[in-house]
Amino acid sequence: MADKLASVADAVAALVRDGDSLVIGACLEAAIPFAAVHEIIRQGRRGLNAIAPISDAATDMLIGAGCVERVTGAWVGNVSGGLAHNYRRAAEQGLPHPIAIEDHSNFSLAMALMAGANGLPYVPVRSLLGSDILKTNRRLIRADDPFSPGKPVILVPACKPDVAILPVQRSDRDGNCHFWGSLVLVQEAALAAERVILLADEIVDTSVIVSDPNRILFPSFRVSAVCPARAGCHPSSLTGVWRRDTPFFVEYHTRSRDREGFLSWLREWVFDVEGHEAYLDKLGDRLERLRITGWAPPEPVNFAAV
Amino acid sequence: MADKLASVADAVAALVRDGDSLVIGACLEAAIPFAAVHEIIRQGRRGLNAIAPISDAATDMLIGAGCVERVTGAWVGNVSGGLAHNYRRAAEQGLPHPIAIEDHSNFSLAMALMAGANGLPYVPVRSLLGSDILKTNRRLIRADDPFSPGKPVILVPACKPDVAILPVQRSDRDGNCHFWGSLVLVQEAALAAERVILLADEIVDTSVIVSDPNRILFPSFRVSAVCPARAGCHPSSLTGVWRRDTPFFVEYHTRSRDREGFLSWLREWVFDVEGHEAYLDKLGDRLERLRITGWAPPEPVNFAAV
Amino acid sequence: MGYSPREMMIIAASREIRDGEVVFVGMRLPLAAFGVAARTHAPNAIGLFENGLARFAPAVEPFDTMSDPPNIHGAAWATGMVQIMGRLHAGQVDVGFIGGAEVDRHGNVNTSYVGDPARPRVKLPGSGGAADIAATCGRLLVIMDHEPKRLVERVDFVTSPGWLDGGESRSAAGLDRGGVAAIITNLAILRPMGPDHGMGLASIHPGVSRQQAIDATGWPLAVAPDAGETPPPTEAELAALRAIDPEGFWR
Amino acid sequence: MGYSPREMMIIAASREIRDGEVVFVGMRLPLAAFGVAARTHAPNAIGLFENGLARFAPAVEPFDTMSDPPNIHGAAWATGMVQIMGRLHAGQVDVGFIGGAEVDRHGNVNTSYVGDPARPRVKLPGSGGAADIAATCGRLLVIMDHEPKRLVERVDFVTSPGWLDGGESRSAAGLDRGGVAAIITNLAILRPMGPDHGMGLASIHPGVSRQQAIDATGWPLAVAPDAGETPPPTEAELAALRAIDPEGFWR
Repeated sequence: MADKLASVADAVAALVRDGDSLVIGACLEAAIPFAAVHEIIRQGRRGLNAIAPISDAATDMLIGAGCVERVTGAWVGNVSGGLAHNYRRAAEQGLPHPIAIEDHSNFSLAMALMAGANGLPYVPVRSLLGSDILKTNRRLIRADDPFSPGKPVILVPACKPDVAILPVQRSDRDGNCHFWGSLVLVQEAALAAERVILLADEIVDTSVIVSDPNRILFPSFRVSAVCPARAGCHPSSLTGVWRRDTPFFVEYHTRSRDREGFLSWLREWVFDVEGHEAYLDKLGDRLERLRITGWAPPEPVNFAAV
Repeated sequence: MADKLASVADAVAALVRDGDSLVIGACLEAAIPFAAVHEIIRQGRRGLNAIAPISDAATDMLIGAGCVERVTGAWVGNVSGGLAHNYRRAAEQGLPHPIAIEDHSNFSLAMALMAGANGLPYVPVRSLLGSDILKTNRRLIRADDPFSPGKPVILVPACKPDVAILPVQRSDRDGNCHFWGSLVLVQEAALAAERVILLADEIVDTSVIVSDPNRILFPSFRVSAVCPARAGCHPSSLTGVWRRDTPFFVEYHTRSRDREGFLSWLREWVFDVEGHEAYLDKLGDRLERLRITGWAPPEPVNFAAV
Repeated sequence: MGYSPREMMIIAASREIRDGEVVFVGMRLPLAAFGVAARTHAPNAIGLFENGLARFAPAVEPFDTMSDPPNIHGAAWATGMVQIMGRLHAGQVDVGFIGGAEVDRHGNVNTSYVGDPARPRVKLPGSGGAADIAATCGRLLVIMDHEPKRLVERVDFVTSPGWLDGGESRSAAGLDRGGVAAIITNLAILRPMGPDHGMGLASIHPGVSRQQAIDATGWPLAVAPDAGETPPPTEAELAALRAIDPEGFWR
Repeated sequence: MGYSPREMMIIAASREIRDGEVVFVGMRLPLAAFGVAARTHAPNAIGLFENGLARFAPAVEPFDTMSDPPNIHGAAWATGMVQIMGRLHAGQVDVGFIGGAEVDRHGNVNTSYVGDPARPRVKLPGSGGAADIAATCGRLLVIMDHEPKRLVERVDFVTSPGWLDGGESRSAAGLDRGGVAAIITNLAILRPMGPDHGMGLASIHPGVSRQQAIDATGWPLAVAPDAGETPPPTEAELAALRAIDPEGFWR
């Protein structure tokens, strides 16, 4: 089996290119790969299309750092704070530069990724009928349903991201992995994207993974790189491992209220930090206090062959 | 929480009606609800549309017993025997009466149920291009892909069955249940069908089910009845519980080669058997020899809240 | 027992949920309303979250986002967004809650842009699941503070369709079910009135005057002939709310 | 070491799988071919099954259907049909195997109807996943016993499209990838030849004469200029096959 281990920095350097469309986490408020977000900012990627079911402050950081040219999203904000300041500055004042916004609803974005995952050219939906999202997202087509003459449908084109960066609780070195909790669009993103980078909170033996093949959301042949990255999703949560660091999000929200404050936050937490290990060192005790210490395993099931 | 417990006979009597479209298991060769198939035959349902990703000999039995007017399927046969004799007799000779056949491929049937599950009116696919299935299934529409002018797509209309009958390893009394193994179209069928009948190999407390919410494929509000039915899928397998009874399938295949033989098989195993408990009694020791005795639980995961 | 206007709002919202219903909830006010309903008159209701969760009742441990571990532990279903949003789109959700920056006379909600979308005065976060909930759930409940800048004659941008331009315009747009059943505020409950489906005053919370509600509304507020006072919270309702809000966040 | 024609067929098929490839397998011959490949030259190939499974190698315990517990235990993925067939439809499967009742000169396969579909002489089981595999995998491999009634000039019903009418007809039908790479029989290997994509003799198994293959084929069989003898099974290949076929089912 292949060994795909790489540092976050090396994986981002090799697999994320200027102009790429990028799913930065596909799990709404949880499992956001901040370690990779920081690395993308440090490496100065430009012209990205940030595809965001919701990636909380991650999308806002990338916009503020000037990495993003386009946002394809259903919701962009700071969950614990409110409106996302960099997103507002870019949309309202063109700072640091203007961005294009491709509006979606959760369902239309979910269908776009589902279509990308399964090779469907588009998906007809009835949601979005009556919404002005049809006016701002010109890629959506209104058409007649040929099976119900006279009834309109909205055709949502498939979304096939160049890269999906996804934290998982555990993976082997080849990208066979387990993810659990609320699954949001993790499976669809991994199956749709051209390249998948995993941030594995723990590297385990393959036998751990195949002991529960139903807990595998996508096969390892979809995975390009496996980055060992304990708490690579901090300050977001990871089911069974890390609680959310809400004060960290609130501090980001407060400091990013004006551009200077954002830049100082960015210096402190991204540019002046060498990499993910240094970030964890900087967090210090704060991180361990976020560790989930309870133990609530499922009632087991049986996969015995005979 | 509601109590939906019912015997297989009562659930079939209340929830399966003449003319219904029916998913009899959605798991190909495994987890076929034979206990309900027998009951449908005993109760003399007529005019059913059997929707069959593959339901092995179950579809053939229903056809031979005269219950089926239409087959919507990708593959109908006896997995351990070969061609299905009653299906052949109906299609080739109109015995016991002619049936309509709506041809699908796995992918088109999967997309039809996925569409039904999610309220999509249809799904555009590129599979089936070039196939004569387009000539026999007139419900499929060939159209242009508006996003790629000049490229054709096949539009597969949604399938929304009246009833799905699904065996599961364990369920509580309200229909909160776990299913594991290869999942095939179990989720899609349960989410698409108007009424869902579970055949639960074991009735457990709700706490067992919610201990692993990722192992739940569909919510209990989709379930109309929960039938306690140990080995209700015999002779098919059920991951972690029952091995396949291949000789039983082979005997069915052999005896159903001619119509008389089929009718004698049907008398012996369906009409002369009062119900599922009597069927299990008739199986006797044979059943226990099919029990999976190995124990291969997954490496646990953690769902702790804090 | 005393109660705050927010508590009245939550309890009024909870009464819109019927027992056994499938409820699309979100965080904050809707989640609290679902929690009160689950603990009082609707023990068999089930709540859906856009991130892929279903729950019989809110978690007992405190949590900040719907994806935090307490909301996942003991869930009635933990799955993907396709499966959950698919319940809505397939017409399997009875009632859904949304909030927003603005709602208008016909119950249309804006969470996208204030001003011209090409150069907005305020860029709001966007739809999330709101446009889907508004388009496809059985009954839509809008929950929002009652201020003239929030309850406006016409929203700048229809993120989530209510009755659109009123009359038959919603069904003419291809939406064959749903529509706003109520706007629930800290002052009152507004419901669609007559064939125009304009939102009018259906019930006023205790201690609020009609004029206060009229003044706080950005359109000429019709008053239903049978408009009365919202029944105050019962002791059971208040106890249920405070059990899930021990720190008094909503007081 | 002696070997049977079936063993030659399986081993010839296994050589079509390259290391690291994603292979759509089925039961019986294709599964055996995948097993040989996984144990010899293609240890990093992965096999997909239409019921929702992926495996690194065939199970060691005996099993009768792909959904039997041994095929699930230790799987590299256990999921649904949508997810697995979706890999095909998204163009993520390199090579797929199908069998069938009939294959024709252009590699089209029939598993649906012999005779008129309205009143068939034989009703076959139908496509299963075959039509999808044929339409959307990177290279299609057809594996079938070599008999004139099976290798026919033109199938009665194209369940699974090969090169259709030859030439550019496959891409004209909208299929922008794939096509039959080989028909592997117990006598020979046939491959598409020239711009017509007619299936011609590419390799003859040891001990089989050209004339035997020509006589067993229902269309005038062209012979490739470089057609030679299929290399006989190596000891490693035969050992791999017998390790997964201890009871000698394929001997």
